[in-house]
Amino acid sequence: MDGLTAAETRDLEQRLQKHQMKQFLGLFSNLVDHCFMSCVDDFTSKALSGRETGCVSRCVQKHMALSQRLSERFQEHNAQMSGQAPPGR
Amino acid sequence: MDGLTAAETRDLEQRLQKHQMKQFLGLFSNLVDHCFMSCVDDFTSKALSGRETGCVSRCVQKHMALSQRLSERFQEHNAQMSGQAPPGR
Amino acid sequence: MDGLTAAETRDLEQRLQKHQMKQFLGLFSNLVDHCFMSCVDDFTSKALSGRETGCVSRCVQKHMALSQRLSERFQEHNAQMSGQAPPGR
Amino acid sequence: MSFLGFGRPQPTSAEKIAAVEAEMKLLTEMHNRLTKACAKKCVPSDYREGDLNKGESVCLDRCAAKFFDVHMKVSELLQQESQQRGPGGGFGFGG
Amino acid sequence: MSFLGFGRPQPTSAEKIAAVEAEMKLLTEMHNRLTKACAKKCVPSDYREGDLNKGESVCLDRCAAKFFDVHMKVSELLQQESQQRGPGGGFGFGG
Amino acid sequence: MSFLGFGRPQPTSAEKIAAVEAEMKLLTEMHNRLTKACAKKCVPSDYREGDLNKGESVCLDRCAAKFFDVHMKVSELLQQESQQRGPGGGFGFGG
Repeated sequence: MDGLTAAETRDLEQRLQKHQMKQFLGLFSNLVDHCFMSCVDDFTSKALSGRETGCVSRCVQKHMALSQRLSERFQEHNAQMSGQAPPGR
Repeated sequence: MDGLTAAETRDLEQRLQKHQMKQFLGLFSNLVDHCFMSCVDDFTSKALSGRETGCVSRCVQKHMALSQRLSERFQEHNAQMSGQAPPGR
Repeated sequence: MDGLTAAETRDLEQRLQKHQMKQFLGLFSNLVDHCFMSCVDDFTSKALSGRETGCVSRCVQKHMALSQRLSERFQEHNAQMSGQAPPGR
Repeated sequence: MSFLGFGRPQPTSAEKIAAVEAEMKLLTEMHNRLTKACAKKCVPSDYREGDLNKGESVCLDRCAAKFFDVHMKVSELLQQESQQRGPGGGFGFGG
Repeated sequence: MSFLGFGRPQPTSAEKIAAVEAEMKLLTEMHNRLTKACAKKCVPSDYREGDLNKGESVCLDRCAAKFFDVHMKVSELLQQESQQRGPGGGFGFGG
Repeated sequence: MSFLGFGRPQPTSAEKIAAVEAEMKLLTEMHNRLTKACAKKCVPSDYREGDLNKGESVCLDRCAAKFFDVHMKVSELLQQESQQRGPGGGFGFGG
């Protein structure tokens, strides 16, 4: 960014990094909760069944793909928006 | 408030303003999410249908009225509470 | 903790206390919301019915027991984990 | 901060500001939860009309009253419980 | 901060940093809400397959487009409403 | 901060405090999520009785064990995936 000193740029980078870390942890937690709620339903045993383990794997795999695809749409949308007037903020 | 210097009052006002901004953005996000989940169900097209658009309008309108009404009840409740001993805090 | 001055230790304690307060308020709010949504369904009157009041009491009681039990499992898990390599962080 | 240190009879300005801010946060948070709960209880999510009808309005008023009562009730129950079990027992995060 | 105080033509560095941070938070928050909403709308939660199939992919694209439209629409409606009612009326926390 | 700059062998006090605080937050957050998930899975919400019965207690224990396993499993899967795709690919907020 223009007009920031080296120290300010470092400060900004650290804040964004901290923000990304938090964001990643939040997505991780949401994924665990969602895949747990969707896949685990058998409480006759303490260990995950084969079916549950497989479901969790597919759940994670599908959410990675989904997240990737929606990120692309989101970026296209933002690129389009920044060419126009900012949307109602 | 009593006993605050001008600078402190300004600081307080800025904090409350920042808080209100955050609060407004949070309500806005919740409203978008709720009206989207309630009204949009047809993914055979990219554009909102007339039915969906109408539903979103009515959803927003109803939530404004609802929020207004509950704010009145909430304020009455708080006024009543501050006349008594504080409720179990 | 090792190597902290008295002032730093006090600072840490204050932060943890603030964190615990926030945590307690969050659990309290969740409990109110959950027991309200689970127990209150009759809007023909302004006052809680006997059935609703009883349900709220049992809801709170059960969640205290549940929270206690899961805390024990959680602590056992953490104790076990800290004996091993840290789990994928 | 208190120069002669006479037992700190007054909160400092910073403490007053923090208290006002905390109060504000508690109130808005409760207001948001009230709105969410009573919208779910009283307003169907098909949005066939944009105005609150009479039935919905009355339901919202009663819902608010009951929400405040449950708030109070849960608060009392937790206080009783914590007196019986003592600190560290029961509800909360067993650190 | 501006030494000669000529009407503050430029934001300070601290303000620029705060603005970038706030923008970043708004964007990630919206991204998370989009993902949550469209996963619910388009992907069944039984996870019988790990890949996105064609139908799900198309649904996600359309869902994203509609989510952005609803965002814009709600934003416009709130602006209209606030102009009609004036500040203090309607939506929001009535202090 | 380290005066002679010998490769910073020790974290500073501020870093230690931040680390303890972050650890505490992670743990309480996980505890809250565990409680929410297992309450939903094991305890019916009609509250006909206030005590945990035997079936519910056993269910909670097993639910906790499975929750920790899913946590670990998802963590492993994300690590594998990020090694395959490299940084920037896949999961997460694409800037």
